[in-house]
Amino acid sequence: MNVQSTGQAIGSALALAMEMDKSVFLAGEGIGTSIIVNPHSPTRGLLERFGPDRVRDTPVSEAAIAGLAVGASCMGLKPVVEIMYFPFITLALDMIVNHAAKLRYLSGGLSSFPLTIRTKSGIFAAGCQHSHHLESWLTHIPGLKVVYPSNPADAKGLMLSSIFDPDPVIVIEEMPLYWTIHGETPDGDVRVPLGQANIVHHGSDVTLATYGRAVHVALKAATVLADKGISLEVIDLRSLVPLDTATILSSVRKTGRFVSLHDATRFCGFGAELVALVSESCFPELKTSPRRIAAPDIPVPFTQPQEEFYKPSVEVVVQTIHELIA
Amino acid sequence: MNVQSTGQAIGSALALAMEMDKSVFLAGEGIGTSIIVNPHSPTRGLLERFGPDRVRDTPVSEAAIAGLAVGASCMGLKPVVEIMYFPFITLALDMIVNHAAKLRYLSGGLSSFPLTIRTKSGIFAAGCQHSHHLESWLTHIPGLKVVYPSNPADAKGLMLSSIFDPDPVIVIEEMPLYWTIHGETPDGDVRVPLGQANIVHHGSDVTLATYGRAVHVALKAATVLADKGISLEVIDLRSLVPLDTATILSSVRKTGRFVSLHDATRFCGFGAELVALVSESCFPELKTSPRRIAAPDIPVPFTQPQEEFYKPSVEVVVQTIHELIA
Amino acid sequence: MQKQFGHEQRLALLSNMVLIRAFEDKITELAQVEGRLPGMQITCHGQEAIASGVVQALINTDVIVTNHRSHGHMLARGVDPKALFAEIMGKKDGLNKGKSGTLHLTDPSHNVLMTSTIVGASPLLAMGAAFAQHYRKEHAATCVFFGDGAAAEGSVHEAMNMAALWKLPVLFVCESNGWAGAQPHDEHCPVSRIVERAPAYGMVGEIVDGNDVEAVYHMAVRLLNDCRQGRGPALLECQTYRMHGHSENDVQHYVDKAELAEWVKLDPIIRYTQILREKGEIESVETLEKQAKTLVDEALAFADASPYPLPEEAMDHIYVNSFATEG
Amino acid sequence: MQKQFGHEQRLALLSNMVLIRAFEDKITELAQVEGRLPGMQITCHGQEAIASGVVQALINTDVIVTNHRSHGHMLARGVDPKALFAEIMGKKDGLNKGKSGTLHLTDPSHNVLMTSTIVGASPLLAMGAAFAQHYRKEHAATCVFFGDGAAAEGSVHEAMNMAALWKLPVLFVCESNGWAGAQPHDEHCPVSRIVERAPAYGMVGEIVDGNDVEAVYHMAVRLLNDCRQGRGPALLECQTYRMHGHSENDVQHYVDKAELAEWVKLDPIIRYTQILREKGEIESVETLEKQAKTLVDEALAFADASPYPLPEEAMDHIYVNSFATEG
Ligand SMILES: Cc1ncc(C[n+]2csc(CCOP(=O)(O)OP(=O)(O)O)c2C)c(N)n1
Ligand SMILES: Cc1ncc(C[n+]2csc(CCOP(=O)(O)OP(=O)(O)O)c2C)c(N)n1
Ligand SMILES: [Mg+2]
Ligand SMILES: [Mg+2]
Repeated sequence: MNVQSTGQAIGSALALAMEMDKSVFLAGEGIGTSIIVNPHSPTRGLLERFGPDRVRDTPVSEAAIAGLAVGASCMGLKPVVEIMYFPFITLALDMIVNHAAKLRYLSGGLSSFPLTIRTKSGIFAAGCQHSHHLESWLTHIPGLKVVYPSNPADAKGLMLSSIFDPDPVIVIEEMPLYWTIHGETPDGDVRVPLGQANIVHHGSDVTLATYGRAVHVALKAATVLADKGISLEVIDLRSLVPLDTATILSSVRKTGRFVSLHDATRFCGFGAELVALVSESCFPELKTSPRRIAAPDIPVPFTQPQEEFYKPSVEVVVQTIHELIA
Repeated sequence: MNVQSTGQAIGSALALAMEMDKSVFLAGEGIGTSIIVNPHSPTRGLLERFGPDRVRDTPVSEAAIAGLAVGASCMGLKPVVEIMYFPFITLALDMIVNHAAKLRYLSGGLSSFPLTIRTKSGIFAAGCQHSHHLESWLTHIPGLKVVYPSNPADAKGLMLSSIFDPDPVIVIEEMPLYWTIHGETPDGDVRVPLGQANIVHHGSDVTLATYGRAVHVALKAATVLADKGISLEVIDLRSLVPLDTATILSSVRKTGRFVSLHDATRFCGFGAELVALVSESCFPELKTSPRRIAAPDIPVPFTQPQEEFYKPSVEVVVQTIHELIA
Repeated sequence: MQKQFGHEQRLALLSNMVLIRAFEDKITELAQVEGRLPGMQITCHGQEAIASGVVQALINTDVIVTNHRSHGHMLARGVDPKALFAEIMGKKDGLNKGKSGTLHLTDPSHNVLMTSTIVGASPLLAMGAAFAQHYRKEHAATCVFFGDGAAAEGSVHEAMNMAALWKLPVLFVCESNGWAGAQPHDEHCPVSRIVERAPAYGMVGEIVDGNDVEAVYHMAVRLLNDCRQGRGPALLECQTYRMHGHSENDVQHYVDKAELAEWVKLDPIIRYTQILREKGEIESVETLEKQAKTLVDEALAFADASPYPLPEEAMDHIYVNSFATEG
Repeated sequence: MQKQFGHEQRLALLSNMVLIRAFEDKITELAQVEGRLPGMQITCHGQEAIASGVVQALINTDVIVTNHRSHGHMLARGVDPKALFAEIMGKKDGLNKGKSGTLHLTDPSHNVLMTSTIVGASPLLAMGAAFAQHYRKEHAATCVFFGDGAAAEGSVHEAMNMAALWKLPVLFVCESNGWAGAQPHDEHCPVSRIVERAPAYGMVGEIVDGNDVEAVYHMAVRLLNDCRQGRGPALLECQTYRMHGHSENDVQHYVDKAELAEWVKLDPIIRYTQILREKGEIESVETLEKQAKTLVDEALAFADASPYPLPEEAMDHIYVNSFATEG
């Protein structure tokens, strides 16, 4: 156990996987030599440590980066490739959706694609071509698994599970967490299984399911609400596919109230799935209408006051839950 | 008024738009000269009629087809481009999502992109790289409008509205409807506004919202259910963005029961949005849990018995609604 | 490492072409019968010399990545015609248990590991496979087939660029058959030869008569050797003609009949038969045709006898496992 | 249609470079001050001759499509430095009301209608714009700027291919500055010159010293004329060097200091100042620098004085209208 930043924890998972298994390699734009020297960057130092055969800086070619992963994984390697920022994944989606996710199915189970695609998410001042939460796209695709950690220990443990998972896994890393969230991280090959949510704050009045940066918003809201006598249960989903429906549903059966929370936009966001799931499965136990908290249906704005307007805040969570209880 | 097939009705909208406005042009793979001579193909005969300057067969370059539309529309033309089959749209998504949908926003409203992208959807025996319903991806993107007609009159009227809409519109055409669904189609420039759903079967016990091919499944189910004394209200959404929430919600407030139906896979499909919307907005009026009917979370299978297994059927709709009423 | 080239090899070049033709003639025949074959049927009629010539130049550890027009590549590689035919029909005993149909035929036991019908995708997959060969320092190459139409896709550019940059052992085989669907070459490509691309990547590029099976074979042998020796990728353009419609339901209404007739004269099977007869290596092609016909009839019988997979088996083969296990 | 080229034009070539440098030096300065400028700041320090030379070759109806490194192109085109500076700060009076920030600066009044920071996207947008010019038979061209790194993207290939096929009036200007982020040219590109691509599309390709503003100007004039005359697209590669980090928070830890020092000697402003002094056209560059400084100070003052847009104005400008009206 030692305290690491989220970025460092991801880096230690990558390094460990490479040490353990020669078939693991990394590729991406600037993952070896980067323009930014940041101690919390997950790939920092790996080129120096593992050499350019295993840590490949690529041309600016997102489709080829994904294609590299698909082709090489089918040959038995375990590629871990990076798509620099989430909206750039649009350039790689044919490879991800029509190939990584479908070629095993089309082969009748003869081929497999043990690849991992890392991408950096988060709201930051570069505008909507750099910042766009598209997780509900990926979760809609049978054949993909989707992981979305919120803290160092999970980020490390989920990354290890993803790399050694025999199927394609997309790991969404909230970049702002790299340096803002530090925590105890177990040493060695300690994995967090895909498909197990974590109840990060126990409560009895309302169930809130979330992931990534928003987990920290929810935890702050839980504290504020506790002061007002409202007991919030916060579920950190950790992996969106497979989704730990059992944990969500049993919590809702206990509390009778449900809220989803994410930084992605609302319409057809992952919260729609969560609310639909809960409404279909726990209708008799629900005491009040389920609610989604999400970003408004606009692109991520650039300028500071509008970025704040966009981001779901502690205040909005607190207020929404007040309304539910009232 | 005359009876047309859905394919012909789309074709007459395209021809009319081109006659009315010189700034309308068509581009796509094989839209001028096609390998298949089918009288129900929407673009059939348009090359001969309008010439190769306005009806452009393109190279096999989906990103460029979309880029052509973005660039040309920003200059004031009204491009109507085709992405041959829905899963191929993955190759064009950077242009659609990061450009068509966002560049107006990024320009602070100075630029606009009055483009239309047509794509062919539907379940048919070519496997999942040709057949994949991705509408919930597009509806998740602020800046896009998404249209999904189920019959000739709507297909024509919505196409006209889409072409002359000042914003980017994606028109999803269910290819099997081209030749299987015929109907009265108004002559001339009769538009169906975006954002107005149509109640295609009035009922009082259960509200079902759907679109595309599935509308016809729902209508058959409504007949079967009527025989058993169950009154189903079927809403044909027609446009998914903007979504006519008023019509959906007022129907649910009347019936107290809700079902969504579509051919897309279930998890994070458009039905999740519909169920979430209804659950959030009409919880007090709901008599029972809302339900989604959708394809299972697998790629569209190739072989006939598995294709049938995949497609939501009349029987499943009838049975689900029975369960709701029971 | 130069392969032998004698009578046996020549006979194989011819008999593979004959087998492909016989197999696909049966497809063409059945495609006319309503309900006999599901979906669209795509043949390489007239392009058999490319499949036969290139594939015979491969060594066992070489990998093939093919596309929508794959029968020739599969059969030349030795894939079981029975399993192929059953797959084309969507049957349980098909190569891919009915999951692929004709468009994504995959046979890892013959190093055909991933087949895509997304035009332009195969070069990216091949680049990735070749990366693995290079990473593991295997003395092997990946051979990818794509069309002249596919060359317009951005993915093909990215694949060539990355393969050339990293000197990966990929042989890019462009089957320039003059068409992309109903679009003739000059409507979809600004230059008459795809091989003009090679210098843009500092890559070796060669062009051959794609209807001359020996020419194809020898050029492929040379380029593959270079690939395996670490000299980087190469582009081989094979000039040929698509003798049938894009698919068997395409009546070629847009094709110049005279042009088609000219190419009939260049039929690779007739040409090579003549050459081998002149050399005295065979008496006629009929024995080979008979053998091929027998194989195809057996394949069809096998396919017809095979049941469909169960409906609920549609749920299989999406994931290797649904939940990762604790480490 | 050949443009005049005399003293006035030469002075403009220099003064535009000087203005760009002054503007960006201020950006560089403020970028060091925590909280002064939002997000990353990207300058074209050392590449001013390309912006100044190419843009001066444009006629009014020509369209520019630029990318993440756009200040030079915008300023040379005559975009208001005040509105630019305010936009970079995300202010209400910014060119794009604070919606763009530094990365997507757009000014339709100067025919800069769509700016993308997706690397490789601008050539596709330009191809579409040029299609419109061609469709309307305008005697105008679209000029697109992209980097040597961008050339790896499939989109750039598709844009060149389609533009060449349809003979669209696009001038593809590749600013080969030796870097794509922290990757030097030979780590991201298998050939030393991007211009090698041109023959693959049957397109004219030229290469110029990108630090020689007159050479850039004259070549751009020639190629643009050809574009406007319907001779199809052209590729102009301008060889230069990225003198600063990729962005102002990049300390260039990976850059060879000696290489950088060599390029300092080739500074396009110093070079051209010397030439014009030797010709007796100017006495010194100081007057121009002073004028530029004044403009930049005014721009900064304007930007500082401008308020931020309201938070809820984030909801504006997504759609022209949310519901189409009945026809
Ligand atoms: C991405 C994509 N776009 C379009 C298609 C439809 N399509 C199938 S084959 C084909 C023509 C391909 O031409 P070419 O690459 O020359 O191969 P050929 O069919 O001539 O062998 C097209 C457009 C597709 N399958 N995938
Ligand atoms: C699709 C995409 N991939 C990656 C990036 C991140 N990125 C921004 S600039 C850049 C390097 C571009 O190099 P080049 O095209 O040579 O332009 P330069 O920065 O040298 O002017 C990269 C990789 C991006 N913005 N878009
Ligand atoms: Mg072809
Ligand atoms: Mg560069």
